[in-house]
Amino acid sequence: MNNLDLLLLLAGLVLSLMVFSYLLGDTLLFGIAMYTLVGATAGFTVLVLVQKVIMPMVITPLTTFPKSSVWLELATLLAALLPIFMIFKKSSRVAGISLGFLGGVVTAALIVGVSRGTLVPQLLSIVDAFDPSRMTTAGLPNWSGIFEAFMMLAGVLAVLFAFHHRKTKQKQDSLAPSWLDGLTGFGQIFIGITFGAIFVGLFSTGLVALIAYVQYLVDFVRLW
Amino acid sequence: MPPISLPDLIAAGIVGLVVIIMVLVWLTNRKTSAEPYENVTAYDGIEALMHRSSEEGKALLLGMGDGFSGQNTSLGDSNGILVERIVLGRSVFNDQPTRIFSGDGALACISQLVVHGAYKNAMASELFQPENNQLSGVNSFAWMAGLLPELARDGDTGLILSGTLRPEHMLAADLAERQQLPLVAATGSPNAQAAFFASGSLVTLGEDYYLPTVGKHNRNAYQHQAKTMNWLRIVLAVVLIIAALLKLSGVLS
Amino acid sequence: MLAAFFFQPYTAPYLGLVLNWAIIVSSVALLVAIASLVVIHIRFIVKGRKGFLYSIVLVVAFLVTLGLGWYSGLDDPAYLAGIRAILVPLENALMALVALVLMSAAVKIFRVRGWSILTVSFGLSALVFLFLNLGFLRFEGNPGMSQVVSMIQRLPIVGARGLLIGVALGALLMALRVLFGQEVERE
Amino acid sequence: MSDQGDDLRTCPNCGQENASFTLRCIRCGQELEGLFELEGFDPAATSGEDQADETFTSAEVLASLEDNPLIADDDPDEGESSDKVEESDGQQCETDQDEPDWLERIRQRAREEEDAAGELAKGGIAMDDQRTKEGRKQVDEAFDEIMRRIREQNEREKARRSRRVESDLVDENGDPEWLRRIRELHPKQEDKDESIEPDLSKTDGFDDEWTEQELQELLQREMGMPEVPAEEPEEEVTTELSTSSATNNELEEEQEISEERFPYQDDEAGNPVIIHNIPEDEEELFYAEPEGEQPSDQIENEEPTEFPAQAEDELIAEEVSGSEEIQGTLGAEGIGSEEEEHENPQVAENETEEEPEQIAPAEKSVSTEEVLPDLLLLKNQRERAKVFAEIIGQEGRRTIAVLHENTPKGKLGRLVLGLLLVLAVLLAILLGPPGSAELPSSVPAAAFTTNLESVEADESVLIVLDYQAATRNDLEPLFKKVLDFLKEKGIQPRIVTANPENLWLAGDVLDASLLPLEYVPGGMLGYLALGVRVAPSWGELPMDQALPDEPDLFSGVDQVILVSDSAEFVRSWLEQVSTWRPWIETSAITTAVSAPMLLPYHDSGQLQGLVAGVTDAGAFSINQRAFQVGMLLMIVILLLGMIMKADEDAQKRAEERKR
Repeated sequence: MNNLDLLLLLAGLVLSLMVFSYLLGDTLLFGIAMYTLVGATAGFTVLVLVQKVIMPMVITPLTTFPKSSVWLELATLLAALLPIFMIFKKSSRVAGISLGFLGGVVTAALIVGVSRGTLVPQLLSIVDAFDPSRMTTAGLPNWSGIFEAFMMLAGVLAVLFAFHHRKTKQKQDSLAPSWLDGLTGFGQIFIGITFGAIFVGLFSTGLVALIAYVQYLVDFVRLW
Repeated sequence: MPPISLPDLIAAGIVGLVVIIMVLVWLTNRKTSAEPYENVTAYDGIEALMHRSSEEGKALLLGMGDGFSGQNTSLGDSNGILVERIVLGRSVFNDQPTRIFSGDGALACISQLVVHGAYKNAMASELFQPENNQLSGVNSFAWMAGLLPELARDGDTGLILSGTLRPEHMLAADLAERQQLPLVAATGSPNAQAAFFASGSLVTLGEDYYLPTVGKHNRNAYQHQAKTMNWLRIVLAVVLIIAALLKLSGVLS
Repeated sequence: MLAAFFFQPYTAPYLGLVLNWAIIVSSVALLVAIASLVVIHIRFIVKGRKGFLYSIVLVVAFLVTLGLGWYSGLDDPAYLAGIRAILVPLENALMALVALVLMSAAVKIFRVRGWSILTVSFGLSALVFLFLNLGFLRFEGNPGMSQVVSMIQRLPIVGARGLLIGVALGALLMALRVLFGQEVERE
Repeated sequence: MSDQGDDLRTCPNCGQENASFTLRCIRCGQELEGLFELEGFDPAATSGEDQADETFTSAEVLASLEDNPLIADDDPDEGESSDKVEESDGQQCETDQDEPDWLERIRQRAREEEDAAGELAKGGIAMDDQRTKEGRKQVDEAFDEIMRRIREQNEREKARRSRRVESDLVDENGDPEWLRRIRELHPKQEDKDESIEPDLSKTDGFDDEWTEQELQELLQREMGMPEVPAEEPEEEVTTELSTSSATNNELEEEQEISEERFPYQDDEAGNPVIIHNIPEDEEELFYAEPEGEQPSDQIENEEPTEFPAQAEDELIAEEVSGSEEIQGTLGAEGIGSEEEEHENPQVAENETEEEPEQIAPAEKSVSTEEVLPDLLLLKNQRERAKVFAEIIGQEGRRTIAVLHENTPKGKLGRLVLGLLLVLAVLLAILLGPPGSAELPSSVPAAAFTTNLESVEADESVLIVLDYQAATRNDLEPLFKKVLDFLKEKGIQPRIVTANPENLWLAGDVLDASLLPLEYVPGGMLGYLALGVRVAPSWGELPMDQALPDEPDLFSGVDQVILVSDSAEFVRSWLEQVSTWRPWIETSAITTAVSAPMLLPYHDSGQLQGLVAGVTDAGAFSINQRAFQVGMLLMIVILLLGMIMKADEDAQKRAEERKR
């Protein structure tokens, strides 16, 4: 290990210890560590954007006109220039146009993606579970399959209705939504189960990071 | 390119259905309802924070998450911008300006336009300070890293997180608690919802995130949207049950 | 855009071009935002704003990373290893902090939220999955129990699917409202 | 994104930056030169003071509002108070008393939006033109003249409306409007009233007999209030004598509610004392003013039909409507449309200050205990009253709760818990073997392995990286395993990322395998663009330059393996990319936290396999013993939390039983 590596190792160690100063209620050292992270990632991102996005996608094509239409190149250049107006004038309508264009694109992509990629497959999956072939095994009822299919349908509907919007309480007829309350409660059970699993997952991920970090410290001490 | 398949047609049908219900609801509810739907609790919390901010003369922090342009994890989440518009519309004349932190470049730029627009609408452009609206990090972790030290400063009244969040961002909830700052987390990411639920902060659950109404602000839009969602849910439930029965009986292949 | 998506066999080349432009816009916007961030912090330093030490750290980290990268080249292994050596422990420590914070959250969750269907099912589910993660339970020789465990592991799917469908519907509706310009009422 | 302000103009006097359309400096009031330069105005009259830095606070805006001639009172005290405000604020510059900045802006706005400009705005525009010719003084006189005319006009209108309302209020039977309304709302109760209280209904035509004036007098007699001249048109009442037991019960209930919510409301003498932090002047507003003497400028803000003519007896109702303001302030959902008043409290303040004489008896009349039994509130008024009482009950409390109060004990507890986990992990690492027991594979993990094993040597595999350094320990062991497996099979995958962080992060894994890592611009948009990619006939797309080796990322790809720590990323991929390339099989390596939200996608067949974290598929690169210790500790803590809560509840119940 050369001196530079050692220096970097020490820097990493010190910065990570600064992070743990959070536990003691310190904000200064913690803040320094955080801003180091922000600054370094921002610096690296600038490099990547310039060298791997702007240069090849905007600048290089300008030098190779024959490969594509001149208009196309100019339009691309314009797309790149428009947001830059934000630097000079934050209320720039020109920059607003380009950002509006981006907003339109991502919104359209969202609509198409959500409907094709989540809604339809997930809904079809619920229905597919009722396929007779899945509900029988060798001519006998597949009870676990049947149970799962019905539970999935009932559970998903209950979760959906757990978010059913209701009128303001004062105006409600007290008798009306008792069935809805039941469904909401049923749905909340499943939401709670999912949230519990996610909570454990988050703790597991954090714990793995903690173990790795403690191991890193132990290794560092052993190094000396 | 794949040919148009049955799922694609169903997807188009769902989009069409949503549009039809939306239009129908809009046509039948053009007047403000005397019996409004209950507000989402978390968004009510945002209203309380806004008032608290103006009463205490302290700054409100608004974290916008990192999902908009797709540079990070998520694509097309513009709900945070709506929340920002609502909050900014009411807080331009607060003693301390609302400070906004975005985790996505395009989001930061749009946010800048929104903030400036809010000040301009209030005819107070000179009060606009660009440094109160900034990118706080280029990815989700860096965004949180940039937000945490700001949260640790004195003189803040509360934190609103609205946008695409990740479960790790619940660290912000912990720091907010340490700083005695109330926190409202509005996010459409179920993972983050679970983490913030565990942290005990006010959080939007499930689809509630997509119904931003803060007090009376945006109430009409919210009413329409809530009603549309209710109808969509009912239609979907009926369709699902019928489809399941048809599948079970072998009618649907 | 929507039409282009749905009738894409005819519009695919144009759709690709539009998406390319969108990528350029978002990338340049990110650059602009980073530039703004750095300039703001430089201004904080010049003004001596409270906490400007943070700004110094940020600007120095930014400039060092940028300068070294520019000098050595983005693909230089030594440069990349240097960044790795500093940022990996830092982010790792931050993630480890999440585990520690969750410990205190676990104690308080029931006191904060009280007893409800949601919290009780949350708590029980968390206990069950924690226990399963311990790895103490082995049912290799018992297919019945294995099936039960497998079914328990599949239980979160129900809630997750319900949440996903709900969130997807909400997102779809919101996106359509944005497109129709109805996302927020004019005040 | 500019770091500069708007098109700002710097004040030559104090250096303050002002908006381009601002006519005067917001700090020192200095007339700004340029586009809106005014003649006949002496800029030297204004002075700039301290320009240190600092932001322009809303206090200054309020101060300028106080200077507003529209809402300014002739009362010298008022002037003094506004002076005091200025004096007390050391940093605030002296502002021009006659011409507040906001007024300038409104005029400017009116100038810009001429179509939308009303009479007042047009007057303002004309006035500005005039000002440039004749000078400031004349303009101000003209402005005052216009305002006077508007006031007079409004007063005339108001008086006319008041007369109309008065005449409308009595029907052909002589029944007042308010009584008819109450009858409509409580027809049964009235019948009941007659039967239960014959003493009050023994004279026929109860309703006819009790005219509003008589009711008014009766009420005042009962309450010991000084009589108000009957001829005042404002003194319409919406009260009714509480004659039924049912009504009394209701009111008692209400009183109980209000008493519950005002635990501290009675002072030693038994008089109600409401303690809250609402400014007194605001409170006075609720006790409202006789309308005839209402300042005309306030009329503009008032909806004509909302409060037709209010008497002192209706004060509760007014109080309730006033509560909406507080509601807005405190964050509860408002009921009425009082936003404008809420946003312009200064107007309200002036209004109340103008009429101290009228307010005094009103205040007296509003002591809730005295009034409530004698009033039958309309249904929605009662609801509002409840809300109001609730709000007052919440006074002084936080409008939104902090998660938990941060006591030193809590801080210590947090630290202890954290250290406990660190210590447990440290001990597990230092003591004993790391552990070798592997967890059984979950179904999705088994499917992932099966899927990977099914890849043939001639198939093309694309690996997409999108993870952060924070989660690398959860992902990289599995990623390494996959690379080793593919290497064994002789498959060289193409590895790409759109996350700049992965360019330096993945080096640890990739350097060993000597595989290149390509960067895809644009994040998810980039993947989408590549997913829908069709080479255009007109040449190249910009992105083709970014991936020079093979612009078509998915060309010939059979398998995609996503290595991501984000469920959102995987979901976005399945939504945005997989739908365009449905024949490509997709599987994912992800973190434990992302797994639950991705399981439905595996269940629906969109993900062929899914391994989540090191616990899945038995890829323990970390000390498994430490992992188990950590999990065990969390179980204990979670149980502890439940027990503590149960104990707390038991204690509360015991205390309640004791009470």
